[in-house]
Amino acid sequence: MKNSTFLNRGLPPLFGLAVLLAAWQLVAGFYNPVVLPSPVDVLRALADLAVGGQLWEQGRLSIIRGLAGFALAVACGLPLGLLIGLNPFVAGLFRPLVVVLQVIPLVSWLLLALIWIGFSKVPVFVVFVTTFPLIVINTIQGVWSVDRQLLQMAAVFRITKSRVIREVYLPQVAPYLMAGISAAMGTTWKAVAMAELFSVQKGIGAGMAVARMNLNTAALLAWTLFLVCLGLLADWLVAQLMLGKRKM
Amino acid sequence: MKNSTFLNRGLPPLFGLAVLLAAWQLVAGFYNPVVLPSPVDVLRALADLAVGGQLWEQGRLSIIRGLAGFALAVACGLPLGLLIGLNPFVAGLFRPLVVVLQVIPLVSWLLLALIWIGFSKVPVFVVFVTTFPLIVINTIQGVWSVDRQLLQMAAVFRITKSRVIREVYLPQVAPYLMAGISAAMGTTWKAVAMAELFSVQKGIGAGMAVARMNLNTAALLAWTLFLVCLGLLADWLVAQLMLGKRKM
Amino acid sequence: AGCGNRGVSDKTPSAGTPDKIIVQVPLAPPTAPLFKMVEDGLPEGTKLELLVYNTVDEATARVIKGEADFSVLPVNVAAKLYNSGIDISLANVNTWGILYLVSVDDKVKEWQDLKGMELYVGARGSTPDVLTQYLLRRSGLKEGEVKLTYLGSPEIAQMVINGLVKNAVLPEPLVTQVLMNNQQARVVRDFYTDWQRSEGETRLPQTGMVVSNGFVRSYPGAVTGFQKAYAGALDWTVAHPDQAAPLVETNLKMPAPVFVRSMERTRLQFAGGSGASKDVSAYLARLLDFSPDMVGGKLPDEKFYLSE
Amino acid sequence: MINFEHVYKTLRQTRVLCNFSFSAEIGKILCLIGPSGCGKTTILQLLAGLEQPDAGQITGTEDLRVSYVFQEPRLLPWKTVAENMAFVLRGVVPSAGQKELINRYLSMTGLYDYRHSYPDSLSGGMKQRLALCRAFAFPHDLLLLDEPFNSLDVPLRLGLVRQIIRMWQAEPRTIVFVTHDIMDALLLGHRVVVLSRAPAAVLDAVDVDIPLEQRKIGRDPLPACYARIMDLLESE
Amino acid sequence: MINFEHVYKTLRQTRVLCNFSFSAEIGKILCLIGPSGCGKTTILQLLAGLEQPDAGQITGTEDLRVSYVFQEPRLLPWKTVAENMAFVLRGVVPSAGQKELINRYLSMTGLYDYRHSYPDSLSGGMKQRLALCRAFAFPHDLLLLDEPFNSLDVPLRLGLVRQIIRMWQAEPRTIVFVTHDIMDALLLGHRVVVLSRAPAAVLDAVDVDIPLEQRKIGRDPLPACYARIMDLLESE
Ligand SMILES: Nc1ncnc2c1ncn2[C@@H]1O[C@H](COP(=O)(O)OP(=O)(O)OP(=O)(O)O)[C@@H](O)[C@H]1O
Ligand SMILES: Nc1ncnc2c1ncn2[C@@H]1O[C@H](COP(=O)(O)OP(=O)(O)OP(=O)(O)O)[C@@H](O)[C@H]1O
Ligand SMILES: [Mg+2]
Ligand SMILES: [Mg+2]
Repeated sequence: MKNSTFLNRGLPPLFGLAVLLAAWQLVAGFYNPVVLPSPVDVLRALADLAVGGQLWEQGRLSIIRGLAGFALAVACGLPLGLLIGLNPFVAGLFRPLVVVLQVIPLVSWLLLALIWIGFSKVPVFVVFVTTFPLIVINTIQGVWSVDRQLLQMAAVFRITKSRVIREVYLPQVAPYLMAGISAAMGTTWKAVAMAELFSVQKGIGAGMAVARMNLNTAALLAWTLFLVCLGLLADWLVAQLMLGKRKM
Repeated sequence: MKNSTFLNRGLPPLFGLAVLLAAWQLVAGFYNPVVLPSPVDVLRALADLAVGGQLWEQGRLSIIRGLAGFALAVACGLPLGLLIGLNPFVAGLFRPLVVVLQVIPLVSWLLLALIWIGFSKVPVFVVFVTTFPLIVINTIQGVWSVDRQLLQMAAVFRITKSRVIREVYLPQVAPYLMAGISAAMGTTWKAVAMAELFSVQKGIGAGMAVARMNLNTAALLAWTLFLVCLGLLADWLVAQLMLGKRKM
Repeated sequence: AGCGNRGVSDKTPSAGTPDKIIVQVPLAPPTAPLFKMVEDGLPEGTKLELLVYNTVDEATARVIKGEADFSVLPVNVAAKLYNSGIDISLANVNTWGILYLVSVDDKVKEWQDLKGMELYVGARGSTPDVLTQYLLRRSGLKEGEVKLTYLGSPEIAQMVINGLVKNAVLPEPLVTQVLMNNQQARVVRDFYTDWQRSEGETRLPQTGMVVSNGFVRSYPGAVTGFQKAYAGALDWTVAHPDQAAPLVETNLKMPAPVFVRSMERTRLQFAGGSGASKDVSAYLARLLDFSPDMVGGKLPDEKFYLSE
Repeated sequence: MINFEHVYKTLRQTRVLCNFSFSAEIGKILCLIGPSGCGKTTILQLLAGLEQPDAGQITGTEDLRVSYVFQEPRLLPWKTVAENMAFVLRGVVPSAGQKELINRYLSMTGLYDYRHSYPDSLSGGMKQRLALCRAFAFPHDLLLLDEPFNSLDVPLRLGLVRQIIRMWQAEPRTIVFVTHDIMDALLLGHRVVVLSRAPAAVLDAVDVDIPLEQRKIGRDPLPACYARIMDLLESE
Repeated sequence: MINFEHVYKTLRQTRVLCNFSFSAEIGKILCLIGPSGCGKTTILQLLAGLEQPDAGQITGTEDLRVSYVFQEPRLLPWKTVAENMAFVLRGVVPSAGQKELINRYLSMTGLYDYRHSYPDSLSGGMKQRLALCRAFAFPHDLLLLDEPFNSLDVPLRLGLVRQIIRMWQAEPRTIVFVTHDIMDALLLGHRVVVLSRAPAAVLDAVDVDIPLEQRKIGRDPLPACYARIMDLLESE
């Protein structure tokens, strides 16, 4: 317990970031800013985006899409993971499907997804498709690691299947699920940007596409920085959630 | 145990795939082949690629790159995950770094990676960057879930730190690691194709890029099918590994 | 073909005017006149909606779905779509050659000088790639004598700027970006002139605009009006790049000076579908020789070209 | 009667039961005593239906509601003491009286003050007591007790023995009670079955012929029974 | 002497030790008896250095090599019986004699045939025996036993008591032995400390004044001591 509260004090993470920034500033000196702008350039570009209102306007869209896809992935992945873990028949049917979802790259989906799902929803779909397997796989492993002694106990006292799942399986799956959620939450922001880059008019990814075409590397990195902040924020939130769970 | 051997009998997965294919064939009838070619078209395209020797020639490159990135991710992610899980100071320093790696999309890396790492290694790097966080996060969660009673026991009997890590932590981290490996293995193929698509002359992704340029959706899906096969094969191998572990 | 057009295009009254026209455009020079058109408005108060796309996949998806009335596309992509049975025709060609061979190496003056060197080209199998290979071959170089390396065009430009790449084939406005950021970089060859040198008088059509035939049938009048307005705006843009620049800057985030200077090397000229058919079919025929997949396996027939 | 008829059971490679027959009378308390590792827990698992015999038959356990104190406490670490009890009672005991019932049993074993604690902040004996409360509170026809008094101090243990006797007298239900403490067996059991080393066989069954409430350490016929059982165990 | 001087210890909200003082003589066997949940395990954890006192001092445990039979077996499920023993012996006992040492202890407790089994295929008592073997085999100055005979049958238990006496006579090392079985305490302890309910205080210390090897159930002064301890426990 001690460890984890320490971990979440602001200091060490900030220190890590500071080291990163210093290294970047140093290296940037050697390159043309079109290739690698300095952190200062990037911050200026970020400020420009923020002042222009773009950051918020586009960022909001991406965040909503990201969270929607992520929420969908958790909402579907958890029950499917439980089912696969519990039932060998379902496993046979759906495991390949999970792998298929996981392996197919964005470009292969693109045409189909654009036509089926519609443009604005492609990023949601892409986030779903990238994070869903993480949730499912971790849930499966969690189910497999459940203490058999407790299951026997529940069986003797004739606890109903649905209560066993909620009250015996889920609490034991929780740490696995948390790992899955933590990993998925990080991936979400990358996936949403990537999908927007390929398919959409608005959102962080679209902003990045424009910056890339115009060789505006500072703006590209400003968007990236925004993503990183999103990622760190999300990670912090998930860590809080985990601590909450662990305290119990 | 019973469950899992059942799960790995060939029948149910094949059945799942058959359902998928049938659905596909049915749906393909309604679409222009540019959007969705039928499975037969795709198989024909796959056969063409196989006969032309491309499948193997390009596929081999991608497989090697994928495995290299994946192996690197496991080799670095496991120790880092252990360290972060065990040591709050290291956690403060490296956790943000892991998030940063995880969140930055491919386009943002591209230039830097090209310059620093060189063309042919970009896919390895991309695979590393996408799978590494999965391994790290699962390892951390595994370390956090270690039984404190066993740690006390090891402390009383004065087991050295390195042996405690190898003989007490690792076996308990194993199921978490397995979930991470399973998830990472799937993602590998997607990541390698995606990276090749952007940056490389050869490999599955390069083949997909050409197919995409030519609106040759059948060829694009043939490559995708190849990836799916790779994914299923890898998943099967990982499942075998897990079973081995579980039998113990 | 397609899966049902969007409401606007399908309204039956054949002589009416549409409420709005949807045009999808790339992040590139031929888009500039359209901003002018948005500003000026279309005759009869029809609204003009622009969709800027990032990737060709996105554009083709919209064309297939019938979600755009007009789409600015590479000419060969238009042919591919047509040959795959999508109900469209080529309304006009507006961009003629925006590709250049750029080098930071003083010794490179001719294609032959590239022998034994590495040349960076945007996406494999794209028109820049095929045209480069074609011109290399026309200069007497054999396959493999120049090592072609493929990469995204923006990345190539960045690497040329940083001196990490010596020779590259780039489109405008990236050429201008490179020239402005790296003093050593020079334009060595112009694809347009080299094309004409080996093909005689035919021009090099690169980007055109396709229109959905559903739209044409419903609103023939609006198509003509749109074509006219576009031709006018295009001429205005060519004549007044400095006045067009602010529009491009606000809408595409492209720095004004870059746009103005890139217009020196961007051949914008309006040619109606049938008017361009000779150039287009000659061009497509060459591509077909080279790689049948690039045009959809055959030359498109007469109906591909929208008659005026 | 609950009957084991020629039951065979192998766990992994270990033959635990081999042509094993024995019976327990309905409504009586049966004690099982035997060397560690002889198969007592396995017999309880078979009675509870958690394991199936490889061969042979077990009759008389169909439709019985079973309550079980496992050899380990088997508590849910994410539920408090009271919640662990409520876990098995929900849907079985009317929710009106449930809380009162829980509190009664917790008070009886001295856990009332800990009702909002989680199991990992209980001592070994407290966990064991909670497992006992859970099994007592759950309505049952057959009660299986696997060394239920482990980690309990003597007064607590004697108190619980008395409690079980009172509960049984109020409503005589079948109890199968595994223990290594011969005195506990003699205080509680109508019949004490002594088992041999694995594979378990019935060495002998000692019937204790005086009523439960009259038994006291040292009073006849307990010392004689004690000696007999001790002999049997030591003969092994 | 090992001394607890005015030790305070609170676990979560529970005050377990409150101004607790007591001492254990070096080279002697000390038994702790007390109500379940009074703080016996906590005292052993403090002795082992696994917990630190909130206030007060513990002296005399510095530099002691401690061996500990926990209240739970605490085995590594991914190691076989023999590997579980080798786990604590590696680097401590010369590897030449290690295997022989392991086998000797396993034979002593009847686990030799199971040396290649994993803990989850052992019965409760067999796990407990393995934990005992592990602690005995590990070279130690201080041996902590937390209810080590749980789940063991009487003959096995008496055998182990004799074995401990023999080991102690061969090399008299300090042993602190927590139990609920008064007879075990009297057979093994030079001194039996009886603790009160939590927060634990020393109610009384009973010295058993005859040599270990002469003790027998029923022989003086054991019955008197037994009665005294029973009284103390029941007074609580
Ligand atoms: N980890 C813990 N967190 C909070 N409280 C604890 C913890 N461990 C023990 N306690 C409390 O401390 C008190 C003493 O516990 P301890 O385990 O020392 O008892 P004990 O004497 O060993 O009992 P038993 O004979 O039942 O094993 C108990 O009231 C228990 O509730
Ligand atoms: N899950 C298992 N897998 C394999 N063998 C097992 C398993 N459980 C028990 N055994 C074996 O079965 C035999 C009987 O075990 P059981 O647990 O029934 O003994 P017990 O009489 O309850 O012993 P104790 O008094 O020590 O608890 C033992 O030899 C043990 O090794
Ligand atoms: Mg048992
Ligand atoms: Mg204790």
